Amino acid sequence: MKLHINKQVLIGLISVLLGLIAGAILMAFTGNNPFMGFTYLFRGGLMNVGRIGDTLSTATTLILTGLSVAFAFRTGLFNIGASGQMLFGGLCATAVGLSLDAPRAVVLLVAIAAAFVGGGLWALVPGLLKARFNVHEVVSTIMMNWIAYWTIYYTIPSFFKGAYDTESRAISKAASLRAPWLTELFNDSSINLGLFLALLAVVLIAVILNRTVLGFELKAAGYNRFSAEYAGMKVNRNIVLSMVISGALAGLAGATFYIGYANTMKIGVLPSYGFDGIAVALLGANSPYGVLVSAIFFGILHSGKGFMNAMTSIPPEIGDTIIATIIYFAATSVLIEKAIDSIRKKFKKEGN
Amino acid sequence: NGQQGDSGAAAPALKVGMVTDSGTIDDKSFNQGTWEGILEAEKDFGVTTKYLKPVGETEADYLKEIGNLYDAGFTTIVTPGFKFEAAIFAAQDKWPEANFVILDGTPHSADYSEFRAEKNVVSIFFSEHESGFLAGYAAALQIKEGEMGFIGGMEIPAVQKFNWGFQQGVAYANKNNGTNIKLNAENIIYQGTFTDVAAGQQLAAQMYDKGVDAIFAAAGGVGVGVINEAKSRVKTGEKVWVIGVDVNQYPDGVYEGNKSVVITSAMKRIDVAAYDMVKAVLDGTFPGGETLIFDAKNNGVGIPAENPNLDASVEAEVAKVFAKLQDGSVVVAAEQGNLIK
Amino acid sequence: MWELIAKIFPYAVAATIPLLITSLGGLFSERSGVVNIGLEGLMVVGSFTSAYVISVLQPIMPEGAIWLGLLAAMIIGAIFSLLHAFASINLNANQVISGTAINMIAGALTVFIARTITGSGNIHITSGLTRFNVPLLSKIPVIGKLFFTQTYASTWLVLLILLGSWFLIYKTAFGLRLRACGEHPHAADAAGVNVYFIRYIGVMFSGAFAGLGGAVIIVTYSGEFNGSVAGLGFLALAALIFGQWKPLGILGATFFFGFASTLANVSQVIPAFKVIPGIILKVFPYVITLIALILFSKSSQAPKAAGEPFEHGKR
Amino acid sequence: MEYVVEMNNIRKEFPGIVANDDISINLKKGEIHALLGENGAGKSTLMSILFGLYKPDRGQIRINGKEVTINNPNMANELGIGMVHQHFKLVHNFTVTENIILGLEPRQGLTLNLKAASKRIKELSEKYKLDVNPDALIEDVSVGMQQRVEILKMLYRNADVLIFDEPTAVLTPQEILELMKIMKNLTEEGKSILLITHKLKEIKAAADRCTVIRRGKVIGTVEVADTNEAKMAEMMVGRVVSFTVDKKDQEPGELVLDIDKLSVMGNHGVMGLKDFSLQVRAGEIVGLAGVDGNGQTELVEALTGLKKIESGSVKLDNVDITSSSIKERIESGMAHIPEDRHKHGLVLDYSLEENMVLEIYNKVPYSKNGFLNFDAIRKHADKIIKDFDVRSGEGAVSITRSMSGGNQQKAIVGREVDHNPNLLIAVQPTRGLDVGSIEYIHKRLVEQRDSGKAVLLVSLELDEILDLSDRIAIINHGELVGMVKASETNENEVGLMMAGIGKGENP
Ligand SMILES: Nc1ncnc2c1ncn2[C@@H]1O[C@H](COP(=O)(O)OP(=O)(O)OP(=O)(O)O)[C@@H](O)[C@H]1O
Ligand SMILES: Nc1ncnc2c1ncn2[C@@H]1O[C@H](COP(=O)(O)OP(=O)(O)OP(=O)(O)O)[C@@H](O)[C@H]1O
Ligand SMILES: [Mg+2]
Ligand SMILES: [Mg+2]
Repeated sequence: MKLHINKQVLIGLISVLLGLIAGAILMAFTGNNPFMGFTYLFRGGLMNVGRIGDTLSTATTLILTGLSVAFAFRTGLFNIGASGQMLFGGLCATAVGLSLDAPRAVVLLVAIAAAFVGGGLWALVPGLLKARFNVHEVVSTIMMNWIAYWTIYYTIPSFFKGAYDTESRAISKAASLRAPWLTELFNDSSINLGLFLALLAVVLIAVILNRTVLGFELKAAGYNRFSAEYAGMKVNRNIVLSMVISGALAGLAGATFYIGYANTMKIGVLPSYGFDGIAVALLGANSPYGVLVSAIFFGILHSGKGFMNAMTSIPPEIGDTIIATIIYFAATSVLIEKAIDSIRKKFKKEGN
Repeated sequence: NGQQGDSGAAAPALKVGMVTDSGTIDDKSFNQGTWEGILEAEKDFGVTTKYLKPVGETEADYLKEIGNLYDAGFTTIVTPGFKFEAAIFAAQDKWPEANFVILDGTPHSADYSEFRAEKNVVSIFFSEHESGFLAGYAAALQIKEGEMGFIGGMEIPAVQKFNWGFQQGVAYANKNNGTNIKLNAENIIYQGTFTDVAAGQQLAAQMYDKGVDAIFAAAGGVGVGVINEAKSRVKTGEKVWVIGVDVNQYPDGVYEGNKSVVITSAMKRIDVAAYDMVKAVLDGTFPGGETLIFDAKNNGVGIPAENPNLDASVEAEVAKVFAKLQDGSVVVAAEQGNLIK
Repeated sequence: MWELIAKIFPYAVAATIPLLITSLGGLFSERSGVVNIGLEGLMVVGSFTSAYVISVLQPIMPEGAIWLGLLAAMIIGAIFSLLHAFASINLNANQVISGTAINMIAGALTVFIARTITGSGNIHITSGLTRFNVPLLSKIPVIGKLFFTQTYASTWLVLLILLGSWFLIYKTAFGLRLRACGEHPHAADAAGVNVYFIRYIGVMFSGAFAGLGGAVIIVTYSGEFNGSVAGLGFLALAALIFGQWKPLGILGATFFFGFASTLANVSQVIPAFKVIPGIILKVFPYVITLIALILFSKSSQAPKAAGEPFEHGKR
Repeated sequence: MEYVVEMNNIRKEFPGIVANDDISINLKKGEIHALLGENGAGKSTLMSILFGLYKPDRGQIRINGKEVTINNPNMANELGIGMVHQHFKLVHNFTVTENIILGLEPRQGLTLNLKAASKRIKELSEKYKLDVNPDALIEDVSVGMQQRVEILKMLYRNADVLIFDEPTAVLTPQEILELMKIMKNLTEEGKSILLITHKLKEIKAAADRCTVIRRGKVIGTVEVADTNEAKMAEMMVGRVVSFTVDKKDQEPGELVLDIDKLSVMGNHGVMGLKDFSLQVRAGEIVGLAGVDGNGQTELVEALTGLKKIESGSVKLDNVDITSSSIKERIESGMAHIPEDRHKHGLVLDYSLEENMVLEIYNKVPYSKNGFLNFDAIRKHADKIIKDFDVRSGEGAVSITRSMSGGNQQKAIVGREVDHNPNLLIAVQPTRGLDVGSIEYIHKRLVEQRDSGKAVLLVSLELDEILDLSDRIAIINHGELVGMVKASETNENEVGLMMAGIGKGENP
């Protein structure tokens, strides 16, 4: 029998394994039983429907930010600004949710559209700077993150002030992505309609990247802008478009977070989901379906670590350490790749 | 070590959990105070303790950690801060077997359409204005002549009440004790975060440069910057002070030997509140459904018992006024009125 | 106006220094050809190390503790940066991703350790550096008031390092090799320069300096490790580009950030500034950076080979 | 007789290929020894081994009779071996002095002693008549000068054995003559030279002996004086090579490309192309000869739309395309074999089939309603692969990065020719390819011409221009300095014009 596993998948799995081993070492180092630790970590994420629901709702936002980063990656851009785009997208969705008085379906659709557009607009700036002036998007998206942070900081109390200066009014049930039937199905968890939005985005992005003329152009511009230009493609437009789509996905993530997972927008917080999205994308090998799987995995870690912490005396930072280690191993995958190759070779030799 | 709570006691001990607010456990404020109270209870009653830090500040984040505690057998759960109001509102129905204590807040639905505290929830409020009043009064008496400032963190009710009480305390000293302490409107500010240490330092520096002698910092991490700036100045011979908040911040202000820049602190006895509630659960007297007020009357607020930077005479004066607060002959307003900001 | 500037100047300088030294570290790394987006994490490592060392030593040796803390931060920062060096120099990893991993590991690991040691994520030091007026120099009109009053010893240390770095980069054989590795590693390789070695040195400089940057925060204005340096590492990276990869350029760029942020912070207590909406003051440095990047885009002095893996013998 | 360098039984394997297979070669003191071989024969590998860049799997190296192991370029330097690489290894924003001393810096206390270095370089430059300004920035000096800097680098390190890897590929005929003179000077001073080149004429002119390598094996070493170019070529390829391209006489037809007074900005803010006019007719190949960097790139980029035109006009088939987009130009019948196949020609991370539709992916049948049609794309690629004999590991789905340069080039030529363009602009179409591939591509270009299409050939290889073109335009400093009929000129005349010594009228 011949076992044929995609190399990328194998590298991902090995990275995860190494990350978990690093976590185990740290647990043992602090005098805890790693086996118990992991048991509680995974039980915390999956033990019952309520927890599965929470895992999925965390994953929802991660899928979208991961998709945002992965899409940018595939088109040759490094979007480190998903956090800012998510904030601004979330602000747009919240604004709609708080001010539009219309049937639920309309409010939700408009809010989602607003988040999509908002995130896209926020990414438009780095996109234009990159295309027109060759300003590296890593720096410009970092700047845009802080600009978003302060924009939200001053906009919320000025226009959407809730009980306190530090947060917006709460989104009403009608304008929330949470659906009663879904909430009930998952035993009162934070799962929301955003999940379907995220799944839809995964499929759409996969189709765009792999099957369409648009994807062909965007990837070409990303891989080699000079040959794309040579072939008559509008490279600058494509760079801007890639960045905008990436930002729009992060904007959607904002909608799922601020009017789905949460119901108010708090100021003074730069959501970490944007940075986690980098990890998700990387572990998912920048493929939309890979992102889906790795986001769910991260979702489990994120929602399980609290339970682990409650059951044992293992600090929850272990979860972040595991994720960081996984990313480091994924980044240095050459090492793993070499190991795989040499092992495969050995097997081949022995097989013959 | 507070985390190692799982003691192997024979009888299934009460498990007391806490979910922290956005800051860390030793934030010199809410989290630290609450946790100290719980630890005190651990020492005295052998309860099992644990705190969890949520990943974010949303209702869902809080509920998740409360659920984690509950699923791990922690049936008494303390949550510090008004930010938990909506989460506790949901939690009281979701986990009716658990006892919840919310400090500085009262359970209500996210959109404020419904306020309801079930039999398993106790809300505790503090009279921060009284605390601020006492600290302001004490500092004014000690300094006698000069200027003071206030740096708040975010503009939330507890911080505002500290501010208003503080201003009244200073005014009271000026009026009744002949002190001459000025409060300039431009030196009464809310920095806007509880975390920006650098801004705290820089703001304090400006105020001290403008002649402010003492700053009341009710601002978490921003206050850390304020204290740092004061330390820097005192070490070079300047005479400046900080008034601490929430807990006795004297140790934080120590710059040399046991000399501190913290003249006194406007305390609220969060630790006592937490301790009392654990005790009440053990005694079977948990006042579920009630709202408790911790104020001067029940020694729930005040300045520290020992204030090395205050003269004995000053402490005596403060004690007198404290008694007046207790008997109601002096009343501190909890609203802005015509106070600054 | 003058009064105001003179007043906030020392604090603007204090806010500049951690950025400056970190950015300078980034300069060494990028000049050697390795992009280091992990500066933020390295600063966190530095601030953790110094806070821990100082908090342990201060009761025993009140004077020396701070300096040992700074030294320790540099050493541990340099050691930690080896993770990035190994990934990007030996394994040809994507340097941006490796740097991101550094940031994540630093954030999680330091808090993890801090919590294991102290029971909480914070480490507090009793006393930081004392400010002083430089004798004689502080009496010089104008300049004395701006530059020589209320200074920290660490400020002078960092400025000395800046000067030394300038000398090292432009006047010594090492500097020549360093710059060659960032521009055209194969040329350096063919000339017998050990590119891997130089790049390791470059990255370790960035680790040591970013570590020092994090530590300076602790001993000057913060006094407490809390698991984050609030994005200063990223800002240092921006300053590096804004300053066009030149020591004096980044001095200017970081001072701009330091001054702008201080101004924004203290504007609350300065009546003259109350008329300007807070949001404008807050986003000012970031917007200016974007504009500066546009202006510099035509004449970018970026090291040509920065970010590109080098393989011996390959072209 | 004692040899300065002896390499005995050298073997070097790369994954999947034996680059050097039991090669032995030796170098006498004071001689110029040429290495000749097809692309990939293993010449550079052998020299890289001598220079310490690669470790041989087997074999022995002796320097002045003593067996040595050379682990890195530093050791090679210490043994007196220096190397000039084909792609210069110079840091563009360093001065000449800085580049030369890099790795071997003279110091004065802690600091670099640039003054002493600069003085020494000046002396060396004068001694060997290299005429180099030690304080100039590399980015400001000509290619020929850069090469002399490379030579100085070796001399500065007291190298006695100098390796030149294809030194003439980037030089004008006159610069080549200069170089030959310099090499002779060097040997007279007692230096020994190993010279890699594809150009038989140069070997004939300069070398004392020549070793021919084929597929990693030595075929033989000959005294150059006792042989001729045809014999050496035969040794190299293993069969008789025809040096001429078969080309029927043919009258050019309609005017296809009409360039009128074109001016284009160069990279350094000065005009790279000035008032340039040129016509290309159907059924003819016009060759553009010139030294690298004299405006060819600007011309091609302006014609193809990659660069903005400052003034003047371009007409294709009588339609003004001066301000048309790249796409419009492609659609109106222009095809372009780019100079740099990696930068412009291919998306290296795309598969071969994707690259074959790079310009037509949005046309039916390759896509419909925005969705790609993979079947049609596959069919298209398979046809080009078959027609142009493109070889790759996995056929149409091979990632182009994994393909050899020759096959990458054939694929590009196939793609462009397949568009059936009225005008084909071929820039350096055979750069770095071996004789076999060159022959093939030349044949296809001539086929285009024979079928009545216009071809503009831009090349730095004078031989290629002379062989293929009907007419030759010579460009210097962005200006047209001459236009000659290929049948009525010779290398010398064109070479002189390339150096800027013009020849009056435009025929
Ligand atoms: N670093 C390397 N790794 C793998 N294969 C290599 C490497 N360098 C060279 N090769 C292969 O070894 C063979 C010999 O290459 P080499 O560069 O020595 O040829 P050459 O004679 O110099 O060719 P050219 O005329 O193109 O310069 C070629 O097939 C080449 O693809
Ligand atoms: N590591 C490698 N793996 C695979 N092929 C390689 C590798 N290095 C070089 N090659 C290929 O080997 C061929 C010759 O390589 P080489 O590096 O010797 O170039 P070259 O043309 O001889 O240049 P130069 O004359 O400057 O040495 C090229 O086609 C190149 O793409
Ligand atoms: Mg070669
Ligand atoms: Mg070659």
